[in-house]
Amino acid sequence: MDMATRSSLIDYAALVKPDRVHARVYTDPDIFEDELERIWYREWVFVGHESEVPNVGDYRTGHLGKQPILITRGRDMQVRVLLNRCTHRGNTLCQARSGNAPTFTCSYHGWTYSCEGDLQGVLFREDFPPDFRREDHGLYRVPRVEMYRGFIFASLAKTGKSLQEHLGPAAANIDRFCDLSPSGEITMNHGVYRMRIECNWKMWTENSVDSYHVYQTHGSNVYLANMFEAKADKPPPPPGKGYFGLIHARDLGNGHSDLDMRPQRRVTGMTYTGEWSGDIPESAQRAYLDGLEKLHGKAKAEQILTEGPAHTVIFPNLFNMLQEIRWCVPVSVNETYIYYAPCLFKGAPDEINIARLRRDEGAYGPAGFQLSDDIEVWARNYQGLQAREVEWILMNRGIHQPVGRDEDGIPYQSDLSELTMRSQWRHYLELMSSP
Amino acid sequence: MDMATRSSLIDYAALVKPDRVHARVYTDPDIFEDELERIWYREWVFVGHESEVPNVGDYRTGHLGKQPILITRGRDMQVRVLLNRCTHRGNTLCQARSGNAPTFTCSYHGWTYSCEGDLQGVLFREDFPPDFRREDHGLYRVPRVEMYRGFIFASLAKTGKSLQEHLGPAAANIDRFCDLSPSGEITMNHGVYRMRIECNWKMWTENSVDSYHVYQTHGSNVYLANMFEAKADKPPPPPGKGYFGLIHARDLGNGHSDLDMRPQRRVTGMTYTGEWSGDIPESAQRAYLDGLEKLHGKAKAEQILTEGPAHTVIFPNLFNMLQEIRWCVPVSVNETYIYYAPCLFKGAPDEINIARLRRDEGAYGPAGFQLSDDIEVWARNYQGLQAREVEWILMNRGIHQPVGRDEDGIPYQSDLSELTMRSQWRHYLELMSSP
Amino acid sequence: MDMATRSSLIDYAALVKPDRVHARVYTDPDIFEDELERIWYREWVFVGHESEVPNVGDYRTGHLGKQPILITRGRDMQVRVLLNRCTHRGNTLCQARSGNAPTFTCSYHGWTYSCEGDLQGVLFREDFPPDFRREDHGLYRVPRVEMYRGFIFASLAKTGKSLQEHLGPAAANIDRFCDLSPSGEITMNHGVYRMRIECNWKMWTENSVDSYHVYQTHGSNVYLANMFEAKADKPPPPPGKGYFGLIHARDLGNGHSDLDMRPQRRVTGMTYTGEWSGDIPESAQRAYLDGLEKLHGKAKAEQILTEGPAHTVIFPNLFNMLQEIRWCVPVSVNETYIYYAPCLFKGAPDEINIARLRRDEGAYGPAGFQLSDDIEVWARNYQGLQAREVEWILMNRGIHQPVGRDEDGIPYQSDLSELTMRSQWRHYLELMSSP
Amino acid sequence: MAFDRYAVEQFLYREARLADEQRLDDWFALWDEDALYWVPCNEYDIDPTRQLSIIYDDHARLRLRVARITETGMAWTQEPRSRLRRLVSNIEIYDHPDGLVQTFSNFHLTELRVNRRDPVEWIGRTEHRLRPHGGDFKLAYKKVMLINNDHEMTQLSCMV
Amino acid sequence: MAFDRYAVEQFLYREARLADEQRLDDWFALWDEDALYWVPCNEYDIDPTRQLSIIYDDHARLRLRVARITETGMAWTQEPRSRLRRLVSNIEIYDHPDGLVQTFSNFHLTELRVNRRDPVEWIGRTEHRLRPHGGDFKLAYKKVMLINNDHEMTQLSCMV
Amino acid sequence: MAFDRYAVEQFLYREARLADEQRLDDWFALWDEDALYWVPCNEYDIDPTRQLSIIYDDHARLRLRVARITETGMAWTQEPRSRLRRLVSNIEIYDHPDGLVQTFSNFHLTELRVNRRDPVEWIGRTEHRLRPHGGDFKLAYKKVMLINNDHEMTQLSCMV
Ligand code: FES
Ligand code: FES
Ligand code: FES
Ligand SMILES: [Fe+3]
Ligand SMILES: [Fe+3]
Ligand SMILES: [Fe+3]
Repeated sequence: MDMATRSSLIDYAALVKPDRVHARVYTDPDIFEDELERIWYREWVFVGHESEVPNVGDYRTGHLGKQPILITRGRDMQVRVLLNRCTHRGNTLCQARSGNAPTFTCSYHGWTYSCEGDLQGVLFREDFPPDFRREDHGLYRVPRVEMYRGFIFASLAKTGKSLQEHLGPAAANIDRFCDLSPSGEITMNHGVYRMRIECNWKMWTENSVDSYHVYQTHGSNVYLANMFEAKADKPPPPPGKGYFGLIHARDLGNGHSDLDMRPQRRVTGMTYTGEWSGDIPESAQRAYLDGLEKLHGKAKAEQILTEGPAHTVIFPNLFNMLQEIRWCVPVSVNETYIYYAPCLFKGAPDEINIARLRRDEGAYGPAGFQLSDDIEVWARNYQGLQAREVEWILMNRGIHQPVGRDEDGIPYQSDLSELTMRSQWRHYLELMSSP
Repeated sequence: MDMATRSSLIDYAALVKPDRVHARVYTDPDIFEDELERIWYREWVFVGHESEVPNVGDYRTGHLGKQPILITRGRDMQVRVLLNRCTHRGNTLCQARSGNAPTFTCSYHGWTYSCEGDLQGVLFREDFPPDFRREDHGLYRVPRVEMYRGFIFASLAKTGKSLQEHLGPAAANIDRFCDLSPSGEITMNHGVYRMRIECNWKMWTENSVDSYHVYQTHGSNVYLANMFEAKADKPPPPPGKGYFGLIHARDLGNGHSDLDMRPQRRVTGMTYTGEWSGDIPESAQRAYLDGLEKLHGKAKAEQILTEGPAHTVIFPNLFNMLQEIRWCVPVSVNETYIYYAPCLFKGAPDEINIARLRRDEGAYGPAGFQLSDDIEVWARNYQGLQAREVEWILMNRGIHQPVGRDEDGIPYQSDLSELTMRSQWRHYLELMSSP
Repeated sequence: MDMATRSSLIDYAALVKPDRVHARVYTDPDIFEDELERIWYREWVFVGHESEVPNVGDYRTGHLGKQPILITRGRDMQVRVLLNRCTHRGNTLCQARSGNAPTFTCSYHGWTYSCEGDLQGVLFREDFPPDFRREDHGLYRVPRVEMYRGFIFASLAKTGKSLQEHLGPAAANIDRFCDLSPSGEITMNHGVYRMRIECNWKMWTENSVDSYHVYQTHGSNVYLANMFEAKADKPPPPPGKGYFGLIHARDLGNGHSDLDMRPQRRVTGMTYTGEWSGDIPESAQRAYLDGLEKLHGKAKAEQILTEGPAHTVIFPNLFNMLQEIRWCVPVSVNETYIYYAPCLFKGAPDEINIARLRRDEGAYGPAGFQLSDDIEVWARNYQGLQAREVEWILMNRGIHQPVGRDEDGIPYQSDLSELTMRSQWRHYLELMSSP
Repeated sequence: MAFDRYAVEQFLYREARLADEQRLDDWFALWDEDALYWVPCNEYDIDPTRQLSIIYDDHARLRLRVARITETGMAWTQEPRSRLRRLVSNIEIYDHPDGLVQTFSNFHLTELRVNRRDPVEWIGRTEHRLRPHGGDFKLAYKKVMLINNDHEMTQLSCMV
Repeated sequence: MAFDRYAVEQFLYREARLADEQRLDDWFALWDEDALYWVPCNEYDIDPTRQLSIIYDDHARLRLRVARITETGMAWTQEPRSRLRRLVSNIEIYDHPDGLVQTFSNFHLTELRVNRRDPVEWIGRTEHRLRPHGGDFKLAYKKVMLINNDHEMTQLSCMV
Repeated sequence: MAFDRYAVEQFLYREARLADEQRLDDWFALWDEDALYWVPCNEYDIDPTRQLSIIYDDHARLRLRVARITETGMAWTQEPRSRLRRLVSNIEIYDHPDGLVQTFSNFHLTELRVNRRDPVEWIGRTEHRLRPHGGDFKLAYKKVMLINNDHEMTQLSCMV
């Protein structure tokens, strides 16, 4: 049965309701195939950061949906996303995770491509028909590739919304992440956590803006923190949600959303430097602040520090928060690869960048005090859906509450509403139901 | 394609004939799915024994078909079968095999349920819509749960035959198993063999009442036994089937059947105590018999001992024999989990219960002298069906012979007829063909 | 959905074009199922060599497509191919790879079959209906089994072309392989490489007559050879293809093809003895040549030596070259088992046969200097097809060049044309499109 | 310490080798008359008078276990025999009452069957108790704590 | 050589056993105050000031790692605890500056979770640095080079 | 016994390490001129003049095997190189004629490829024959009995 037929059999509106979704959207292999077609092989998808390929000939392999790709930096300094598939008989061209290579030679029959994807060498070219033109057999270039502050997005659709249109107000969240660097630039080439999680990819996307899970999934951290605060005779946070209640859950459109912590930070007076000040020598802090002020001016620098980095999901697969860029790759209906990469500040003192690494290791990655439990909880999320007698997954927290508009005109509810996930599902339904 | 459509495409009557079945009923994944719907998620299925959850708050996890369940003992002492799936976003609630817990808290967002399945605690309840009622979001209770002498059966169908109707004359077989205990009660909380077998679940169900396989599959035991009897100068059993020929293969209705060894035992004079008398001190034997006579009276006690335990399959997944309760859980079309648990006599002398354990270990379990070979033979049974040029599996032994009625009015043939399996398939065809 | 329906949905002509094939023919599980039906369970398939079962009662197990088979030598010295499946309830009968057994007894209920496949013993035969005839329940005999010079072919179709018709001119290639033996006979019972490759079976079949891949896939060997020749001050071969350009790629009909090296050998003066002369003592060479001349006469012997063994694929699964018989068994759409067996010359001096073994080990097998890289390249071939945005696999080398007829009237192009693969695909399309 | 570490290790390796190579009569000859070969079920430490074991063989039953394979030709799980190979490591040795030597070690046993695509892996910790015997040892007690003794497993017909 | 080979081996086995049996407080007590417990990410040898590690624990963070499991009851990855068993082998021992003993060894650790069908295998090479301490050792440094540190992996919540 | 047990073990560990870390030139240097590196096919014990081996390398062919990987850059099975780690255990040592030391040991080698999701495991038993050589040893003979040498296997391009 071909894709069109298969897809037309699924009534997505019956599965995705405003306040709940049907378990089948996470577990049905036909829906997974349909998503590849309608989301992963059509929409803007995050694939990497340009700091991974800083120099001519640098490359990094990966996947766009399930298709193997090659991200390269050409001699024209342009970043391209190519399919990692020889156009002769289909072999993957490049096996390494990353490297530098002026050309790629296929191990089957030796066809050679430039790092721009042009077919350069065909062994015994003379044996091919005269109308065989090398120009027709370059590596498949993903037709649309755009960058925003080094974040590389790719779309397999030949036409469509520009990246800027697609990102909309979410672009500002990327700004907040990068603006914290004294050079305005971050680098994402300091290692990456590669992880496999035993659940559908949408469980990852949802969870990434689910503040409700922090109390329980990450209860061990809360417990340890309280233990230490108790010992330190610090005043405990307000009861209940603590300061979390001040956070805004925002709908940024196109399936994007964030947990906007700025209202909380304004109240608690937390600033970005304050978050690590204990560990960093005075001089490094000073150098960092100087850099920031030089770049942005004093007022703007202070705003940046107060606001801190965003915590935002850009649909379908980018999650940017604290010091990390995170993205997911769908493997099958019940498995997802996730990649979490710490970013360092170009031009910042080493001590600050080291602190970013150490913080990353503490919480995230396969052995992190937070992410390890997320990984387990995702698996339980998928396992539970085998209990198919119960059909629905609830997504109704805060649905009865009014949706406000913040100072940027963005719809929000107070944190701990499931508005963020609902905004993902609304967009999902649109994409999956479009003709 | 939904279940109804898929199922309506399968003509079961063309696959299940009176004297043979088509290999496809064991190997077709669509049929497996259909069986989940029509058998496992509708009929009475054995899930456990109440001695596994003797006290308030005791629980045991497991599966009903492929759905994760939680068997609990509530504060009202009632045994419930709940789906092990949080009603919020679907996570499995409880991970351990068994334990005692007054409440279950979901590791994702912390919803808490009582051991009766009621939703007790919702973190930040105030964020949910006012019409959100905890009463609507308790754990899914399997609608029908009934026990017979502690054997717990569950049915996901809201209405249907009572358990008593379902069991019919098979209930008497359970009686025979329990009546051998001097307290009339057995306990199934002394460990369990958990095994995975590489075949379709129906191959297990068939084999469990297939006396024909004993000679060859368990030939090593026959060989060793003969070897010892030869050394001991014991008279060998009658040639051919030995005493096996006296056994009755009975059709108990609703897919249930047994191998009724009472006719054989009456002839050989074997009694239950005789089976282990060598190992047990006189005093323990005496204490056991006293208990039995006290409970049942002398005549009934003697009858119980002479008749011994039944060897019976209660469709689709319970097999009760000697000292064991056994059951299966379907995993996929070519894999089945089986659980074999020895039961001890509540109130019997330790020596007798120890002998039950030691006997169990000798024959059953993954390293048992009998079951290990069954496990291998099951795998060969499934492997052979790849030879699809041969389409049929024979089930015609004794089909030409008259079917008698025994003193209880139950249809039977002499042992070594495949009547037992034919009765399973007749019932199967009914269930799978019903609208 | 049954096979007929499924198959009628696939328009093979749209997938297999004269100059290219669609990636789907390698990756679609439905097509794989269809191929089992239309090729593997209908056409002539290579299953073994009679030297594997030289004596009465010898057997060897294997697979015909996915169906388990038993190749036996009966008391009438006839070689049979039987399904390795008990006709009672379907168990595989024989587990060992090979052996000698006058009878086979099923481990489930003890039915016993002769090595000709006749049902000899049924335990408690008297329990079966009177119209049960042992003659009706012998092992399923693959209806058509024919041998050519000891090569055993089997077809599950009851009628069809004879093996001789099927082989056509490819038979002469088998002759060339066997005629090199001084007795005219080869033996294939000296061990076998069993390997699993991570690709569709057709990628193996194609590759086997793909001379284009030698330069790159086996570049390490070329490199080492050149290195040694450079050190030995030998003149390098002509630039470009070297002597390869002289080879003929021939279309032998019915999907068979070869790389005919005779034109090349005539030019280079290479002869079969020359290929190993360094390693073999003079006396053994002499004895070998004497034997050959005695059998064939001097002129014919010289011709045989000059022409050497063929390098030929007999569709769908036999590949005969140098000292090896190779065949494949399809496991699933993305996995194939391949078997490479060195053949020795019956009646040749030990030194020559040892040299054949040592040469085999150097190049082929899991650790061979050539095959190990093929195994890797096959996996890359399959992996690359995940890049489904590019739909076609090219098969157009030399398609524009005229097709000649050689002295045997066989269509050919100069080597390094993909004529060989195109002839496979043309035949494939015929088989898959036939009603 | 009262034991010769090298001799103890070599005994454990020999026991492993005999079991791996299915020289079961030789393997059985290592055992003393008061043998207990114990593989607990579900947990590592159980009361075998109230809880089920996977194997709880005295010398007589162990003899049967071996004879079933070596003599009957009908122990289908071992027809044809599995190929076996185990690593024994992390050997810790202690003096034990009555002159016995007690060892703990970890093992990783791979079992490959001719009619199975993939091997089965048996992993766990073993307690051995050895009785010095004419310059060598006799095996008095072996308790095998399988890591998966509470998981759904396949049949266990090799000597673990 | 300045070290007692047997004592070193037994220390490594003891460390393995305490980790396997989830006696985490005892395991933590093996460590010295200047502890570095390091599991590099992506490659075996990286500069931890510029590259990410999977674990880069000093004594304080290691204490938290242990306490999270032993004290909070909310480290879901270890609720219920994994069953663990590891083989430590190929032990090579060297003298190290400052009186430390340096060892390299290979390990194969099997982790089995109650709610998972199949085990996870952790395989790699370990560098230990031991500080002689009152007839025994303290663990000053442990670097674990996981073979799959650049592959997509599941969570790592046991002490590897 | 005429051998130094510790030295023999360390040699085996060193050989394992050089192979694991793909230091193939160093690994090759361990071999003596009369080398035989033998991996039988189908069975553990075969007559190599009548039966096929997986590897049957003399010193010259072994040099080629190594050079193919280290010098050509076109041994695709090792481009990029596999990550390897093996456990060598159950070492039994014997005197052998002509002053050689014969050892038997079991191994478990894990191979991880960058372009494969799952590792491959090579498991078996090895016979080494070592020739004492200036305080160290030379490797004269290595026979590797793979447990799966009669099973459908993938390519074997690492030094097993
Ligand atoms: S497949 Fe790449 S060159 Fe042929
Ligand atoms: S899924 Fe259980 S509380 Fe949210
Ligand atoms: S299945 Fe073979 S005898 Fe019954
Ligand atoms: Fe989280
Ligand atoms: Fe049985
Ligand atoms: Fe090749």
